[in-house]
Amino acid sequence: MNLLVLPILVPLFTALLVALLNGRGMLQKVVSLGSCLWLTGFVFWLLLHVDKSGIESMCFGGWEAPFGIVFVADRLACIMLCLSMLVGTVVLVYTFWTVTDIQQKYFFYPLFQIVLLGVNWSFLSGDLFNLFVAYEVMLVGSYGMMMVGANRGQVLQTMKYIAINTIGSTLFVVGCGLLYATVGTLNFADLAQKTATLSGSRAGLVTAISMVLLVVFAMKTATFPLFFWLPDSYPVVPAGVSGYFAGLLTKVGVYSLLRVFIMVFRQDGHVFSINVLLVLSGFTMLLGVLGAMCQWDIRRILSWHIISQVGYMVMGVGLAANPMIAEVAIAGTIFYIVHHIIVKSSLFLIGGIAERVSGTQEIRKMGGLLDMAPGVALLFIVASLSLAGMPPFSGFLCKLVLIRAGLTGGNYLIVFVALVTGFLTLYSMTKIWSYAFWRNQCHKVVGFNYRGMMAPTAILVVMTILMGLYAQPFLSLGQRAARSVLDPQGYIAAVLGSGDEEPVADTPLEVSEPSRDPMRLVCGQPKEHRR
Amino acid sequence: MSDLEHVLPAIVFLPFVVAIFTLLVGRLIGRQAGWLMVLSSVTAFAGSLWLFIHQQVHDRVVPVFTFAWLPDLNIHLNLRADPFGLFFAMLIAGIGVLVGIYSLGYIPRLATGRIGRYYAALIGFMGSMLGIALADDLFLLFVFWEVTSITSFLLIGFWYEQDKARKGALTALQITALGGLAMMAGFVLVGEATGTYQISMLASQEVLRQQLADSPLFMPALLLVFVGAFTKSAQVPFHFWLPNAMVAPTPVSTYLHAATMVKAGVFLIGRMLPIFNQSACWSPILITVGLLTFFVGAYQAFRENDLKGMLARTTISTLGLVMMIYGLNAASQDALQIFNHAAYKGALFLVVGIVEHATHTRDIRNLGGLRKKMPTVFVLCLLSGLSMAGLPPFFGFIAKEALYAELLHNVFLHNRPFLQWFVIGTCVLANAFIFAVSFRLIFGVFLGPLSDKAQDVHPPCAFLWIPPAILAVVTVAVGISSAWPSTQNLMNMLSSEVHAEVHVSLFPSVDHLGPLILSCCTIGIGILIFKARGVVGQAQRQFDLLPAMQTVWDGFLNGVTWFAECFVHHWQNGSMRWYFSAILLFFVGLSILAISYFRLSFDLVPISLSQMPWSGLSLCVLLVITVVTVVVAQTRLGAAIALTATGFLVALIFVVYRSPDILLTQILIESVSTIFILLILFYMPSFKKDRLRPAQKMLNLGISCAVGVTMFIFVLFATSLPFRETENLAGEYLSRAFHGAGGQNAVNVIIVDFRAVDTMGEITVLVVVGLCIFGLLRTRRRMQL
Amino acid sequence: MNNSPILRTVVRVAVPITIIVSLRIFFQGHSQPGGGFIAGVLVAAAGAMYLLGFGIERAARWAWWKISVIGLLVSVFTGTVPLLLGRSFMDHAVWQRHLPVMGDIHLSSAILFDVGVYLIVFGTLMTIFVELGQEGR
Amino acid sequence: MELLIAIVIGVLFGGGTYLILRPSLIRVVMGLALYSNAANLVMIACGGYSPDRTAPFVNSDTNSISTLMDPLPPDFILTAIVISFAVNALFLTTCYFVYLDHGTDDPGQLPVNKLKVENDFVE
Repeated sequence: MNLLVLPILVPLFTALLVALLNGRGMLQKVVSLGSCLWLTGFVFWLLLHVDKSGIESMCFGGWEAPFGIVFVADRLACIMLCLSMLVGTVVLVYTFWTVTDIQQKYFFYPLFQIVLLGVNWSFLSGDLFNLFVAYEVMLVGSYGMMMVGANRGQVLQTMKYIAINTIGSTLFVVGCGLLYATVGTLNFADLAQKTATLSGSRAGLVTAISMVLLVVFAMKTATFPLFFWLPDSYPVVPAGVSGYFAGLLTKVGVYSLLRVFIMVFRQDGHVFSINVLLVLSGFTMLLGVLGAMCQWDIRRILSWHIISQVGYMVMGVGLAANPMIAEVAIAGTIFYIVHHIIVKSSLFLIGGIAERVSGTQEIRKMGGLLDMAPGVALLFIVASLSLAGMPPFSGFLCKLVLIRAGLTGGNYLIVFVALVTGFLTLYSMTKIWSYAFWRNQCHKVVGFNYRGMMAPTAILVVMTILMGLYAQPFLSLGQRAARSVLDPQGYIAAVLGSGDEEPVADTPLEVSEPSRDPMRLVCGQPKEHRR
Repeated sequence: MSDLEHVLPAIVFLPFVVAIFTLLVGRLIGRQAGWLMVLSSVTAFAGSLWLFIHQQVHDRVVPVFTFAWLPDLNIHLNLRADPFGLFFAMLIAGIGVLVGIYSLGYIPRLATGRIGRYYAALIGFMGSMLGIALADDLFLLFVFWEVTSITSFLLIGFWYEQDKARKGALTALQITALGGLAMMAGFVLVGEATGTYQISMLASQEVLRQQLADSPLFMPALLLVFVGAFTKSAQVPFHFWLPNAMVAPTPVSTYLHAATMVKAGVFLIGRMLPIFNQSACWSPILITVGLLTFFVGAYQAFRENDLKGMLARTTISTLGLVMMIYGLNAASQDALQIFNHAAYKGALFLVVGIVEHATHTRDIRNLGGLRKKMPTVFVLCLLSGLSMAGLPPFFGFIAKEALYAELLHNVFLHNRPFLQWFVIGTCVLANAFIFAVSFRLIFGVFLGPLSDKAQDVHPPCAFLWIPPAILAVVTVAVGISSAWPSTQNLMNMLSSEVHAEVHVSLFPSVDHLGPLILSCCTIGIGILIFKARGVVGQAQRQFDLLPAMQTVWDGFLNGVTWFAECFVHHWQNGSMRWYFSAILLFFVGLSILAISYFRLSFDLVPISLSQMPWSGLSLCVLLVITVVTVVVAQTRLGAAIALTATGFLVALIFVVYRSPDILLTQILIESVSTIFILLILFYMPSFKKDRLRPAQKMLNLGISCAVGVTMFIFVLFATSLPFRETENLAGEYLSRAFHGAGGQNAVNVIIVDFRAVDTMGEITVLVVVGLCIFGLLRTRRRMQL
Repeated sequence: MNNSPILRTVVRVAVPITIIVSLRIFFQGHSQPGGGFIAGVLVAAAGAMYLLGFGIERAARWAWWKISVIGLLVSVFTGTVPLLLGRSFMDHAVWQRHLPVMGDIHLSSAILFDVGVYLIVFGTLMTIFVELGQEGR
Repeated sequence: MELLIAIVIGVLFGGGTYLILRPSLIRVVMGLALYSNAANLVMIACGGYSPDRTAPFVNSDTNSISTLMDPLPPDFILTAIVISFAVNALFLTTCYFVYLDHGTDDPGQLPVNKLKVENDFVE
């Protein structure tokens, strides 16, 4: 389907157009918003379409894969696209109230579109080297975004961010090269096909090479011990946009882990890398939340929480080593990604409002926000409880799925770590609440009208409530997405074609027979069936 | 009968709707939001009562509401109205009515928005408690369970300007959430072992129970669920949050911390009894914890000077008692005990609230002689206090008799005479302490000389005294009515045990003198303790029974925070050198791990030196020399030139590989880069001597070697013949370059045609970098102006 | 240095030559080493020479980044046209014609794409040169 | 040639690493430049070497494509070169401003965590 190019084409055109419209703020806003809304509509349609009628792929220039570059939209990619555009639109509206003149003059809106472009591209790309390019586009957009406004802190942290990411990019190129040498292709579908036939020491080498990519993706994902860039850099991103960064950028890494380490690498011994991820996830969760515990800057706290939350997602990926629970674990991860993007973005947006209202980023200097801005307080408590995994919000369900998968698979240690992390997350979030929202008002009121910023934020918060109370469609969507990630046959058929024009193997998975439903195998059947 | 089950979700979810409504309109109606609370609780009470009566009149069918909420997770919205659940629901809704009325008089005139929030949380809390009472799915129960934690957190922190209130709220949330997490894991394990989360099914089906009992997950599940119940019900050693939570407004304390929420843990154990009680450690754990809590609570209550603290600790004590009853498998009297406690403790809390409202103090040492100022309240306090003391004919007496009777005839204890007498002795002593506490309360507050604080006190308004009056009347009425067997039947009906046979009577028969004797002992010892309160108080200050768990908990949290600070300080230290080293070392470590794990050794790689072209060799040697020059160069210019030379040499290596396109590009790019570097060097300071210590330099060198060697190994393996994949895409590209795309230079055709999207990304990067640099420099220049 | 007449003369001669060379390299890209990128770098080098010779002030008034943005627009637009015609993005058309004087010519719409690249490289490098060059004062 | 190129790549990576670990931003820039060169060499090495191959130029009478170099790695390298050049230019600029702001080009002397995060709005 040729339209698959739209998620990158529209932001790119918009970015260029908006750049040329420099100096005409109103028009820039209108154009950006129009394109975002339109594209959001499109990707949601795409999700429904793909969910119904199977994986869509598109070959660039009409050159068929693996020879040409291919964009593939399976369920997972579509879910991620929808989230990207949803959060992107929300954040865009939010930034209408926060962007300063100088930021606007020096390419705030174009850069924002470039980030969208890079993120969307990463989700659609069906080729490893193309993914590298997408990463670079995303990164360079984020460098620019981070520096917009150009104050001292921003430039310093951007410098470190660039340096670290340059190492990552170098490793990515190296990984691509080595993989091309050993497998002879970089197309995901082709790789998945070819790695599956590998064995012996060649398979071992491919797994070792995949470690290079693992480092790259883990760096993007901000897992232990590669998360250095995150807590330093996110606090300097302009308010609002940090919401998009917090939600999407690390998730691009998780997505790539899922795509590459679950779907693509299928050689003998690929479980090694998944197990490595499981170990890393434990440290990530725990250390991330510990980092959050001793911070006093609201954005820093939230940034550290990203790390610990990413740990959960990586844990889901890591649990997939056990084929019995793989599908549940991946479904849980996908659901977790959805939840986390929405919640973390909304928290950053709320944090931005809180900063504006109180005129400070430090929670010790805030106080009494509950009285000053009760609406913000309501949004915050919902989002933070959701983040901490309290029912009835979405955070609870996705933690539950992962914990259940872990217990079924017998990974008790990681489940223990996950539970402890959940507790400490709650501790840290209630700390914010207690300091910033409760207490006496301890600062002068900055007369600031935040109502315009509330509406977009509220959309996200409502989403998390909805996903908690009415989770079934999301869960089953996640499950279907997980199934097509775990079994790449549909993907391969959609990309490489199965010879003739018969419909791809990935038939819509409607309600299957309950006893066959693996989600239910976890819990829902007597034991005999499971063994 | 058909629509009966639809009453259930209405009971549970209507309060939530009302809560949201209250939140929305709270700003407008302020104090009047209390009526919404009254209204919703009356509705819930009426609904529950109707269900109960209907159930009793019509063939005792239990209405069940089922809705497939999360079929994928096997979690269903199952509500089930068995008598025990209905009893609990009626208790919640009934006390809710009273608390709603009481709040109307109690909550001071604050900002209307804040009062709206208060009522919203209170109503939401009630809804979730009703959910706990009626849920028939472990995870549905868990959802409501956590919602009570959240709402109680918000309610305890009502006076959030005060440090103590925030601390109390946080501690309460932390402890209950910790228990909640444990409980969640426990529930998951139960589901793992049995395949269902439906409580009634687990309780009733022998097969499932057997499956659970045989599972290795049985013990952990049991323990985890226990932790959840213990934290919620403030059992030792998790009891400390409850006294701290007394900073809440008194209606909240009454509702949450006396009548309903803390009973959720007990209720849960009651629900779990049929599921878990085959376990060998069911009784020992519950009896130990329950008895310990029972005694410690009573003992510490007597020491307390804060009125609400006293009541909170006696509450802990009673909760321990109920736990113990469950441990003794004597569930038949749970409804009796719970109801009894809710009635008198609710009334006492409300009375204390009135006293505090009027005198602005809760310290018993500052109070006294209030009976003259507020006689009605005195009467109410007397009635409830005597019930707590366990004097006839009050409800408390009945409950205590029932307890003693159970202790004397319990099967579990009967075979262990020593344990039996130990338990009975401890219970008598604990009850005696409670007796003394209630006397201390009555005497300290209402009798004796009028204190200074109480000089200008006037009687409470009707909103304040009517609710405790109703509870006091209930206490008396049930006590007296137990002379008739219908009360006994009612209590048996409400109990969690299906065929409960608890014997309740105001007038002990000749056959059952044992309990009466024990009661007399209790009262005797109680009077002694009360008389000797000076001495006892002195002694209690000497012997603290337990280390202050609050200190332990705070110490734990502080320790974790301290560790976190150390970690962040050393780990996220902002030093690029450390960041780079860690990243690279991680990369090296992981790669080496993988390489050694898969036993890739150099034996697998054929190394032939024969095919080496001389041009290549000389280029490589030169390249190594220039790299070393860049590294060791002491001047900026030297380094820059060496770097450029490196770039050019790399370009020449591309020639060896027959790739002229990149040769040109590389040379041009290298030149432009050099220009940039020189441009910037012009502004930057010259190289200084490294401040690094020799050890650090060695470390750097080590890391560099490790990285270099790792890359060397990777490249060597990947390019060597046994590992190389020769069936790659090259042929395809070459054959199509001319005929398909009409170009002779295959590389260029790939760039602009086959893989044009890569190029598109690349040029996008270039454009964006231009924009970034332009923006950065212009912004800076503008800031300087 | 800016006002050195010798430099100006050299620049006056060198710049046109460089531009011509760059155009040559640009057009041979499809069959021999070359292409939009390299040509763009060369023409930017010409621009840099011009800056050296005639000073930066006049150049600084220009918004050079707009050239690169327009270049990217051109490139992307080249890819979009087939999309609008119902074919896939970046589907390049090739015309093979035999012209009387120039002989066999392969004209691919990819050339237009390369024009974009050319403009981008030129625009971006000029932006950087001009902006960084202004920094010193 | 594989062995040789592997050694060179190792040296480039080692040298780059040593440079980025030294306390000077300019050296970090140079180290990263070495890195990108090294990565490009990895790529070209992975295209495979054989002395009797020629550059990948094809025309209508090219009949044996097996004697041509693999054109894909050069394509990757071109993309990678341009990207790393662009990013390095940006990095260089930020380094320059970091030096302007803080008066030092030693990363070890830059403000660490204690740095107050400056916000993008002014009261």
